[in-house]
Amino acid sequence: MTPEQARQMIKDILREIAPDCDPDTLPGDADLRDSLELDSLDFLNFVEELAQRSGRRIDEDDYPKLATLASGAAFLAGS
Amino acid sequence: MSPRRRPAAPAARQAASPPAAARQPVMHNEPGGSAAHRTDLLRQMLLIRRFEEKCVELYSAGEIHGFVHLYIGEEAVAVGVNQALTPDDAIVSTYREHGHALARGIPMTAVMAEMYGRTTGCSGGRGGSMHLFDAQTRFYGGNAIVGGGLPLAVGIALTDRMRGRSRVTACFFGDGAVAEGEFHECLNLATLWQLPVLFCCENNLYAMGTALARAQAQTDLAVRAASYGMPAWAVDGMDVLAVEQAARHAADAVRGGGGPHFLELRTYRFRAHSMYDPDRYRDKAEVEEWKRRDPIDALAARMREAGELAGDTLAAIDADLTGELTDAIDKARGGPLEPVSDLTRFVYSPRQP
Amino acid sequence: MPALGADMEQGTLVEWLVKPGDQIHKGDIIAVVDTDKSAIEVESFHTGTVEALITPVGETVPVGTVLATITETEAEPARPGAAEAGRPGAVEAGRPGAVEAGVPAAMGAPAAAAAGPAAMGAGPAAVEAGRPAAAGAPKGKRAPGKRAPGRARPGRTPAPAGPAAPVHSTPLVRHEAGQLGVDLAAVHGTGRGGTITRADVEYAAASRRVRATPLARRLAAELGVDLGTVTGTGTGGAVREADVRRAAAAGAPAAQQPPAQPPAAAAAAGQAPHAGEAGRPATAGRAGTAGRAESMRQAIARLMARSKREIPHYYVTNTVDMGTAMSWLRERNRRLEVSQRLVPAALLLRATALAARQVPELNGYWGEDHFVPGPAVHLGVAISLRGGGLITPAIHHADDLAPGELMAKLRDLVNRARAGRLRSSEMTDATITVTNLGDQGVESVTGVIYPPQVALVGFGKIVERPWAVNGLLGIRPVVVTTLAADHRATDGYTGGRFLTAIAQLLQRPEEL
Amino acid sequence: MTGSGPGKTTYREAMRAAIREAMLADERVFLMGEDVGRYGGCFAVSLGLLEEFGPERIRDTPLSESAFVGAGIGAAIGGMRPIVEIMTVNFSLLALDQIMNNAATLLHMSGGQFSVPLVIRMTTGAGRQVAAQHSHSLEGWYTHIPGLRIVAPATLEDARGMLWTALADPDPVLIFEHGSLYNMAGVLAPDAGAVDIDSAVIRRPGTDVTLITYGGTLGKALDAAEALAGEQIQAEVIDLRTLRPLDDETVMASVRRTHRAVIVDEGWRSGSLAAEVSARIMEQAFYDLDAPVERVCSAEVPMPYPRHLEEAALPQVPAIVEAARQAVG
Repeated sequence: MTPEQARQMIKDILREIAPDCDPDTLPGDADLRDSLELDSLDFLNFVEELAQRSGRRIDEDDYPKLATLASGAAFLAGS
Repeated sequence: MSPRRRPAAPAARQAASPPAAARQPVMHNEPGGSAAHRTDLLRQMLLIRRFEEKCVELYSAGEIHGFVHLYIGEEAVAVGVNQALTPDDAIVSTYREHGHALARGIPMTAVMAEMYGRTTGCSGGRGGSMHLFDAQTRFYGGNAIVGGGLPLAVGIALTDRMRGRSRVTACFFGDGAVAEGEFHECLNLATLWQLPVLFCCENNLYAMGTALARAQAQTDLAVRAASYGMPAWAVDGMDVLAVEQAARHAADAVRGGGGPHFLELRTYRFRAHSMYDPDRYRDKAEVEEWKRRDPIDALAARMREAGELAGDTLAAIDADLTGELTDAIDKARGGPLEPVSDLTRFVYSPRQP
Repeated sequence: MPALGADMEQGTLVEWLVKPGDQIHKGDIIAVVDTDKSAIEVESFHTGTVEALITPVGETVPVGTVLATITETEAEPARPGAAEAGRPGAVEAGRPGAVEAGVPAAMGAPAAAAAGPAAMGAGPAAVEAGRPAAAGAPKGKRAPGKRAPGRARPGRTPAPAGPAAPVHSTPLVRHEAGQLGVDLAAVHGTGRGGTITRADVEYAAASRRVRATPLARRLAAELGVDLGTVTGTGTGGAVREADVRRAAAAGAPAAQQPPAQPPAAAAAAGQAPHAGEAGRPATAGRAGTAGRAESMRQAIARLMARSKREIPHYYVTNTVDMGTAMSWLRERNRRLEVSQRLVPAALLLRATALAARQVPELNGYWGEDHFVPGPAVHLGVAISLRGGGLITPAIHHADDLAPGELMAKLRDLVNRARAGRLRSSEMTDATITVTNLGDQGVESVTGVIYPPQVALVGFGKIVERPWAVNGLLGIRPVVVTTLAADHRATDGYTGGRFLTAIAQLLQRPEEL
Repeated sequence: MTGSGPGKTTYREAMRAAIREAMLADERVFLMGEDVGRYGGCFAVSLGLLEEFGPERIRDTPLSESAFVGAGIGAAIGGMRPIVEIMTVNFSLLALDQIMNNAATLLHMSGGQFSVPLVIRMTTGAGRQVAAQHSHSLEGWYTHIPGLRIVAPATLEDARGMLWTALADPDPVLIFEHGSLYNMAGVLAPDAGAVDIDSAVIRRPGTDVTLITYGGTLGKALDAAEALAGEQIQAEVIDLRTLRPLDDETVMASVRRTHRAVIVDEGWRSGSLAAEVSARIMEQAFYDLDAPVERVCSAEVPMPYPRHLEEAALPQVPAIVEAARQAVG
């Protein structure tokens, strides 16, 4: 998965979880939970969806890596 | 049906039998006793008679309503008494007052219109049969509370007395009123204050359905009035000339400062108390007996006897009256009804702005 | 049309999930109704065959309107304690105002759908649930020509009562109804097989009309205050001028709701994803329309104003060491798939549910003048909606659920709440409510009780703080727990016991 | 005429001054009634007037209420301006026929031809231990009758000023003088004169509750208002003054301000004037009411003789205060 694909995937999922927000306008380094007002359950949904679509395991310890668009894309594209 | 009772003696003699013809006054002694005057009296009585007969017809036809008390048989009283009154005098009357009103000179059109409840009626339609009023002729009603008019008459007379005016207030009431407290209060007060009231008691022997003797301990009503200290005497109320003569005598005395006077006018109503009633309280024979003394027939007979009434005069008068009556009915029927929006008029006087 | 909240006067039928001839069971979802608050699933309280669908899709009808008729195949035994569950509601609905909203008395009180509001709980709605929802879920045969008269005031919405003939009641009950002037045909029975009990009759008699002075009524209309939410201080609890003015000043609530959104419009503004997931066309109205947000705001305003007006709150606070709990959680989650993992909130809810069982004085309702214990621990969870507003559905029997189950329920509830797909019963029976503002980063929240509940538990963010244990200072994750409680029902001591219980439970997460 | 203190006038003297002034001003005016002349009036209102005006204009009558009240009516339609005094309201029933069937109806029955400019004065009310045939407050009955104007002077000014206005009225006016007021003394302005007989007045302004009363209970209502002020309840006191036709405007304006009303009426509660006022408030100010209208009336019993029972039967200050508290809540 390229970083661009990863970024797109994250955006798609975020659109579903927070339909009133446009992730395209988000700066890459903005904190997702703060910017999109995601609570812990939203975030859990996000992580779950991400894990399912990307096919990779995401541990709790990985959560900090999903804090921003940029770091999340890097995390998914990495490995 | 219970057996009819004849009034017990001695009242029976006095009350239920017409006065004997022999007691009738002699014509040539009467004041203003011209043939023309007597023809006028006859005409006035006939006018009342025809008016009342028409009322029966109109009432039966549903054109006029309410309580309607007819004067048929008693015409001589109203017509006779009125001969003694001047236009300045006042009349306080009862609910059987069509005759009083007509004799007083209230136009027949206004009285008939009142029967029809039209604004052209003498009370503007508000009063109806029992409450005829006319300021023009000082006719103070039309009082349908038995005895209720007496205090009014006393008060009107008190005014004349206090204002120093030489006027008479003639107060009509029936024999039933003699049983009321107001009768005694007023005769007492009028005498006490020497007020110019002419009390005219129309004794037709029945207070509605109660015979005089069944309601009064003393059936000689003049005697009772006299007990208050006022001149009082009984008159044959079926004889208009006798009534006139007595009324003139009394009215002159009242006018001259003699205080109240009392006339018991013995008369009879030929019809029911109010339009129709079962008439179970009096004997048909008694009614027939009184009818033979019909005041109109009586006067006409005497005038014919005296050669004062030509063969066709009465018929001519009658035809004349019928025309007048027809005209009055036509006018009454065409008279305006008061708009309902005026319903609460005449409760209080119009206020000055 | 079930009353899904005190302020609900009408609802729009969005979707039928059954058709005539379908066999249905008690608890089955049979329709979706759009209120000014949310699309809500209507469940059947009866087992039987759908006879006829009476209200067409898209139609907005007053509360109390018969939506469908169901021929009961057999009367199911009433849920034990159902009558008890109804009690507080009865009391609540008996308050002045229950009827004022124009809904039949049985629909009574508070706002379920509308109620979501309060920063807290699904309380009052819950209370009503027992009764009103029943009215909404059509049952029984509708006797031809015999339409049960609604108890709405004449001249208002024509509101035929849900339940129709035949009326089951005992002679004693019929006698009492006669004495009290109650029309049995308009009474919802809570007894076995829908039998009308004495309590139902008394409830109906008590809830017929708000006692209010003429001036109070006029002012309420002018100021847009719903008399049903106003506490009367006059003779016999009559609402008077001053009461209405106080309510108005406190921001109480329009008596008239804006008309419900037409389904299509609502759908256009709707949130797609979860609707799709639910496998149903996304026609159901969803939260987020301006009108709904506004009316939700009003409903929240009304309810919270009432709470602060009526309930003498007391507050206790405790800071809990979450070190053990967070370690346990991390360890547990490490072994699990994302979908199985717990969030800390699940532990907090679990601890709260167990504490509520231990301290039952805080789990229930305030009736006319006394506390009525809840039939079980139904934990109301305040869920904020995207785009504003709040909804507080209940997790039923939360004290019987293991943390995993609780977590699953919570996720389901949150998803459905945000999708506008809550069930009527979830809207109406919380016995105690939790608000957790930790996700928003605040350290503590001191809440407003959701009437007629008597307690509201608040959790702040779990933060690391210097913490002294056994004379040694360390860094520990801690959470500030607060309790807002009704002083009429309990005293601070009870509140203290409750918070201590939560703290102790959180020290042994493995036992949760 | 001297009052009970320096510069002071009694209600009785104010009433007498009013009669005297009317007699001097209009020769059509005269006074008649039982014992108004030589005796000086049952309550000494007309004391000295016989000597001044003579027996023609200060007329003692026999004990015949119907005759002399009716005579007053006759004199009025005849052109006089009679003042008829009836000793007490209980005796007025003997003249009720004349008052109802003639005074109130003649104008109407005659289609507006005969108005009745008559004034009838009578004493009303209890409080003097004169038992069950001299104590009642029946003015409420008279207020039922269209065609009459009913007034109740409760102050020196009204005692002094209502009569002249009543005499100037073209229709019958009944003046009800509460027996307990005759000795009431106060300072009356030397130029006190005619007052209107159309309107109610606010005797004490207030904001929280309206006490509506008239005649003999005005003082009690004012006392009650004073007591209520001590409890921070500001009561407005309205003196109806004219009981028929009622001045709805003043009453409603007050009730619309205070939102609460207590009616104090010495009549019996059932079918009372208080009931009428209450009904009108319901009709005209219903949506301004913040409490049910309260009534403080006499107990439904013929007036007993013993003082303690008489007091118990009558509206008293504590009952008025309690009713006001009830209304205010």
